[in-house]
Amino acid sequence: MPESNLQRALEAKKFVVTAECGPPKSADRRVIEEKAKLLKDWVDAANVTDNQTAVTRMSSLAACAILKSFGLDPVFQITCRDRNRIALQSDILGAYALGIRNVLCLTGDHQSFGNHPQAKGVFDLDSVHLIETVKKMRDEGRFLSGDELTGERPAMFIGAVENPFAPPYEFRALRLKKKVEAGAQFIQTQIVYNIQRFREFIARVGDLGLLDKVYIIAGVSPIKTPGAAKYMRDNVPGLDVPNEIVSRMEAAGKGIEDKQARAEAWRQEGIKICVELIQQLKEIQGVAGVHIMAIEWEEAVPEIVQKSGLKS
Amino acid sequence: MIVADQKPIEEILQMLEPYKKVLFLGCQTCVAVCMAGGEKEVGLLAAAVRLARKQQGRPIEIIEGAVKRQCDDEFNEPWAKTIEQQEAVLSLACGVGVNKLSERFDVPILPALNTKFFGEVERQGVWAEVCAGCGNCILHLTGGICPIARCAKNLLNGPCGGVRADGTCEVAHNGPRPCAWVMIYERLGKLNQRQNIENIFAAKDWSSDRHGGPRKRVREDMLLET
Amino acid sequence: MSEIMHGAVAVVGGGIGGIQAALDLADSGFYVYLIEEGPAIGGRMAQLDKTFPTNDCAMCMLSPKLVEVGRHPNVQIMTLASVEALEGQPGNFQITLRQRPRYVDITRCIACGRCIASCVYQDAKFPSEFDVGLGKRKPIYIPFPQAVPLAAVVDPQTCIFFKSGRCPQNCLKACERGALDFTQTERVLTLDVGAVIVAPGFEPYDARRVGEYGFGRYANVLTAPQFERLLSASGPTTGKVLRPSDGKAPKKVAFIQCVGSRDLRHQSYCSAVCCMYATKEAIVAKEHDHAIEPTIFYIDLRAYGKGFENLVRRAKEEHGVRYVRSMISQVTEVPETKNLLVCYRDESGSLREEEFDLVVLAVGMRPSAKGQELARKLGIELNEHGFAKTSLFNPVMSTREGVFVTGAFTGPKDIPETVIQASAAAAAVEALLAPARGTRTKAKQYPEEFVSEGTPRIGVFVCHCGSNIAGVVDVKAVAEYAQTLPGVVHAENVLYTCSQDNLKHMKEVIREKQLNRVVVASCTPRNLAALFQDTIREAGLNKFLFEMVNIREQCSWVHSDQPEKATEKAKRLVRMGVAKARELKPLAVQSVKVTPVALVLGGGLSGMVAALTLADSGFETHLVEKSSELGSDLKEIARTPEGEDVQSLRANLLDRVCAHPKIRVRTNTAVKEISGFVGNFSTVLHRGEERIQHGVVIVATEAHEHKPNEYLYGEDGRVLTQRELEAKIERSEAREKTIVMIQCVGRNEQRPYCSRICCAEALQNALALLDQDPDRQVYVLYREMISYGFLEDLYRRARDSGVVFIRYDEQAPPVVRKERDQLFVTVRDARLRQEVLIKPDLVVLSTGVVPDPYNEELSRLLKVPLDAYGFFVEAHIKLRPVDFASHGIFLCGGSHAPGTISELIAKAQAAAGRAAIILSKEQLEAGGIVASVDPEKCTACLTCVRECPFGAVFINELGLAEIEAVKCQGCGICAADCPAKAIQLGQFEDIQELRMLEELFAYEH
Amino acid sequence: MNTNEPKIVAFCCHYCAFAAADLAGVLRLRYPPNVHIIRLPCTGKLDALYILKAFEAGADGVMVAGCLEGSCHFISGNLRAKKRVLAVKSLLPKLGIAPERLEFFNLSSAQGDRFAQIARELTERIKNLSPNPSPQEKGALEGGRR
Repeated sequence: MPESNLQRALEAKKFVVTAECGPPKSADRRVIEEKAKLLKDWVDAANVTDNQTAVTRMSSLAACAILKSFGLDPVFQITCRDRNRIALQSDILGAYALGIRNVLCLTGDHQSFGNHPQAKGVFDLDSVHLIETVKKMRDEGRFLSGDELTGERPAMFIGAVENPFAPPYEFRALRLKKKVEAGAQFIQTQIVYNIQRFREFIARVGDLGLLDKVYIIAGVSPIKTPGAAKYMRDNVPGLDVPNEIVSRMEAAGKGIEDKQARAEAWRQEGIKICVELIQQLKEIQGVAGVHIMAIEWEEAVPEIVQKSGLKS
Repeated sequence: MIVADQKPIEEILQMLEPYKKVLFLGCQTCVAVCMAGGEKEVGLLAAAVRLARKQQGRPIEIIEGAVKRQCDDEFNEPWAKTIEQQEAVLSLACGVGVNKLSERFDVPILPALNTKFFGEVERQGVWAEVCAGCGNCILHLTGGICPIARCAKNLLNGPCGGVRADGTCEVAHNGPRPCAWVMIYERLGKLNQRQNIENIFAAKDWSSDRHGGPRKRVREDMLLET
Repeated sequence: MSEIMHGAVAVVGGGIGGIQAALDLADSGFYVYLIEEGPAIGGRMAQLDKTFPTNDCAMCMLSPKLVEVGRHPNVQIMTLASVEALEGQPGNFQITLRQRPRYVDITRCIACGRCIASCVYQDAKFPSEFDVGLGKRKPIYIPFPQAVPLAAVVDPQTCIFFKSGRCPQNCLKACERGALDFTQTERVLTLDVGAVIVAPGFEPYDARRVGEYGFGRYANVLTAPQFERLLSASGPTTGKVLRPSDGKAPKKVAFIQCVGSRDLRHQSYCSAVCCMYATKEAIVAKEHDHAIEPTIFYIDLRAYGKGFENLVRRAKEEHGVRYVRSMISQVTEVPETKNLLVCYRDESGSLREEEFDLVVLAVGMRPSAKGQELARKLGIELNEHGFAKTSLFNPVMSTREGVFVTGAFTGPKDIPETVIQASAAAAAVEALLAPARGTRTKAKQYPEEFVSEGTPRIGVFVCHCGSNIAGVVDVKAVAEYAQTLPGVVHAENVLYTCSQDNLKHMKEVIREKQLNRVVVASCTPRNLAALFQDTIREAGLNKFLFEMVNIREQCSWVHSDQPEKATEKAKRLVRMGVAKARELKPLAVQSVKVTPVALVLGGGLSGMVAALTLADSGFETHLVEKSSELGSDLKEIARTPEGEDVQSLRANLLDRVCAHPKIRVRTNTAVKEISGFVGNFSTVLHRGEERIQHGVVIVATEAHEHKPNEYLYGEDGRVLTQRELEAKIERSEAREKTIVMIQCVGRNEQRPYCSRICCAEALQNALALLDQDPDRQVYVLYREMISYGFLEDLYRRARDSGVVFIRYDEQAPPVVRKERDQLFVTVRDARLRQEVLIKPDLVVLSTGVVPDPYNEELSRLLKVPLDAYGFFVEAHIKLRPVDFASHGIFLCGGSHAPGTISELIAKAQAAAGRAAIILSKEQLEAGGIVASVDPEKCTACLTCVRECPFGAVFINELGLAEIEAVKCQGCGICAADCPAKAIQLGQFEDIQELRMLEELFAYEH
Repeated sequence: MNTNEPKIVAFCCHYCAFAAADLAGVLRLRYPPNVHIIRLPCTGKLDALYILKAFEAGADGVMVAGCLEGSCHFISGNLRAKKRVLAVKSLLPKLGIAPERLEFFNLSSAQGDRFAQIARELTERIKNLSPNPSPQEKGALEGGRR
């Protein structure tokens, strides 16, 4: 019986829900505690981002430990941007020792987007190498260099990400295959808005025979305002926001004068769109769950989970 | 070739602040080709500095010159006497030239350029980094397009999620550039060699890069000492 | 043909056409008499401000040509001269001229203007011919500032002395050069010439004859040539657009098109250039004064030439020029404001009226009265419109053998077509007179240059230019100052540096004082530097050891109010000149042998004509065609729109080409590589790896009818192209009753240009269909009917024969569909603004022409440019229409630009003529003011290779940049950008330029 | 030199601006004698260095005048020159020299009037600036080049 709650749920063929939990730009553990309470009853596991978009925040490892203490099953996101292979492996060992059982291996956003664009990016390993490394530590008891671990191995449930919405589209499934071959057991995808393109991606993944080998958890994210929708459509590389979604968001606030009321109408529409997407994703063969990235809007998660009928 | 950029004139003026008698020494190889430190730039920069200093009421005496390659002592040697009479030398060579002159002369050698990368000429006036000098080439596998130099994250196993819909990289503060991995993917398609990237590239051994410490190359058979 | 053959040619008419023909002939070994009626050459082009479609400055282009022809040792310009008679036969003509007196000796006159200033008429009061009556002149005047010959002229019609005999003749006294001579009389002279080129040009249609527009009655109705003068910076208002009535800037300006053209009451033909010049004038007016709102009232907008479409688009989109399709009924004046009411019928037939501040009449071109008189005296026939009669297949040949005609004398034409015809006529003369080449020309002999290295010994000659300089500048002080400058061993004042006696004196001083550098401080080097260089060369100095300082145009004439400061400036300028002179180096001019062989690429109509023209002129010619046969472009064409038999033309060309001993034909042959440069090319052909050595290349690839993929073409046999229809008519297989022709098929964003020939093809086929069966119904759906020039008569005939013309908007093209085997065409009639449905038996598509796809490879091999649509780009759209920028490579054929057979023939002859200039020389001069690379410094960075506009730089076998002196045109772009400072341009070396700067500021008062 | 008499160097293309200056003379237009023309075969020959050297030598103003765009006798020389002038113009303030002292113009040979106008305006403009405090020093242009 695996120690990871997420892994157990997936193996039990449950349509899982994970949510993202962003650590604060401070040393305040209460922020994490609040989020833990909010998410605790609604998700199978909670991801903690690792200095997302290269903005310095509380370490993902520490935040994971706090979540764990609140009874959540944390997914430790770890990027190759800020650590070389020595630090990466060291943090994996430390995480395991703290009771963390899931690790999501990422390359990481480039430092030029963050609050320290002057920083030196490490990128010693890439995400595929990192997956391989964790697997090697877990299964062979060896570090990347071949040097042996002397004692308990980190029995991590290994995750990776993939973006079906960035070119070259045909190559994306193949890249996912590489990650699976490297040892990824579950995949959390980029936020899905264009369901058609996502279906095509899943079909390709299926063609490569990967659907039996890996759990695919589709990323979703509720949109707060039409402006955010437009921004994501026009300015965020790797996101594919169809115009239809933008117009739905715009239409939702039309004619409402009161600012607050309008913002609420937008939120409702955003949640509605998110719920609809989840329902469609549920129907896709090979999708094992959803990963809700309600960035700094964690309170929306219970509502989304409820409305999409994943939990009552 | 080595691509360099002239430092902002303000920084150069500041560097030269303490000196009144300086040699501006250009290099007629890489930095001439990339229009940063050849004889023409020496002339322009010297004229600019003299002008600025005159405006400040603190004239400066500048000797202008350029050598074939500052990274070889022999080319610099004819300038030895002149250099020794200077308060400082402003080198318009790449960093190699500055180091070389500094090893040889007891005069302060100041860099006029920021040495940037090994580059190709995309077209006149545009230079692009295409090789990182990592010491461990895999170009035969990647269709001749280097993921180490041309991917912002030096990824070895395909593109990250930050590729724009037009195939350019999201990291664009040096101007838009195509995603190296999109290029590799397309080029290998043309060469019918996509199988090259189906399997995982192992983690790179960076010890051949400058992460292994300052590098040196020795070719024993060419050594003149017995 | 006479047994005696003269190597001299009379070119009658000193406009751009005559000038071009004269230069081409004189440059290829013939002596030319350039005979001009007026007091100066330059013609109509000199009066233009700008030229379409590039809006290039007309004078900038023309002036260097004027100077060149004026200085040419083998051109004698004869002004105020007219032809009296022509006797003899080809090769041996006697042409009799009558030359009116100028009353000014042009060898003495220096155009200082003192005579004009002193004239008893204090104010200029006679209408200036050059300013089309808008400006005024005196009885003694200089035709225009850039005139050649640049000398005053007396008009006896207005001169008091001639009219009354009582005049103090102040002018005579004012002239310091004794150039005026009122005793001159008319003289008659007879010259021996081998051939005659007639280029008298045109006359603008007399706007007075179109009474309804009020020209001559209303002050603010101008003709377009007058408006052009208003726009000109050197015109009567210095480029300001002002109303004649009150001198105020107009806001609303109307251009009325087709004044005197396309009108049976006046001239039936279309004048071919007015749509474009009006567009140009509207844009230029708007550029001069942004408040102007130009409106062009037109019938059909004929933008059919290269780049024309683009100019019209820019006029509309960027400049907001308004175009109104209409018929003008009349113009009336508002008496109080002198504004003008333009009354017109718009396309839908409604009568409208609009008020304008100024009206410009786009008057057409008509044959000049003088041209008609000339034709009579020369014994050549005119056509029904009064233009010179030519054959379509021999567009520059008159009805009298040995007499050639060119330019607007043969029909309405723009500048490039005139230039093309001029070169074509020159080529035809060369073919006729080939054996006499070089028998009348003079080549100057110079003494051997003495080695002039070593310490500079500079002689400075400071010119008084009478009082032109000396009246303002203290020239004595300047000369004294010059004497003190380092390196100067001789300085003196000269009354007129350019006078023959002084030139002789200069040579003596050079010898006596062993000068090795000469500085002349006088007028602009643009006119006389070559004369002085020639002089020092006669004295044995390298001609580049010369520097000229302009203390007249750029000093005394502009600072006459401040003589002291002008003197100081003159000293500074001389000091600069001397400083440069100290650094001057002799420059070598090498001779490069010319291989007198031509390579013509493309064996279509143009290639065959070009090859024949060259071969007839005596040059061996290789004609290379990549397909299996020659003349395949003509195969599908039965006849021209005018009815001439194209197949017999083709057969005749094929016979002559194949039989010609000087032409070597290769079919199924492509070019593999071309190397070398003007005079010495080397080409490897694909077939057999054969290598040809040749001196010139003519690119003569043709264009092809575009094969459409719209309108069911290729899907339904009843949809044809015009060419296919023509073949069908020719086979008498056309039985259909209702025929719809659609024009401008496939003309879109990617292919926006007008193909020029399709409208005429449609008219031709429509008329042929009706000739065979008058009961037919023929519809032509068009955007604009491009029946320019005499083709307008065809258009009129088609309308009269019952062809239905329906105009459609570019945005609403016709639709063709098929239902149960019936074809349907629907089109929105733009005039009636309603849908029209036609059930045709046949749909015919005018698809336009596309350039040969082979052009891309040729462009790469020859390093010559293509435009966005795949047509070759000439060196200069106006004045070098058949040259590439790279020397020694010429172009003609449809792949340069679409054209009629007649136009293509002229262009091919012109290209051959231009090429012959090079082939006729035993050797070319190279070097002089060219750039060169210091191999010690070159880092082979390729900057120069990339930047050179002429492809003159290459990387040699040492891996370093090297500049082909023959190709280098001396612009210095490479020298300025070389990052290693390895390149210097002769005569403009950095050290020379910097010394001038240094000395300018070292000067102390 | 008198501060009211600035020295201005005009680098002019032989084909256009130099001809325009000639035409200004032919038309007897007037402009201040402060402008001194240096003739270039094409402004494409203008090395950016000439501009800096002119200021170094003591010029109070520099003008560069090439053909109208699209009319360069050598196809593209005037476009190259314009870019070089703009580059120097952006450098000048960093050297403590007012960029208004340098200007690029496009002229046709028929624009004698415009040439005179430019000469007048530029002289006026530069008179309003304080003189270039770079007095000529002997051999300043030598630059100690070896």
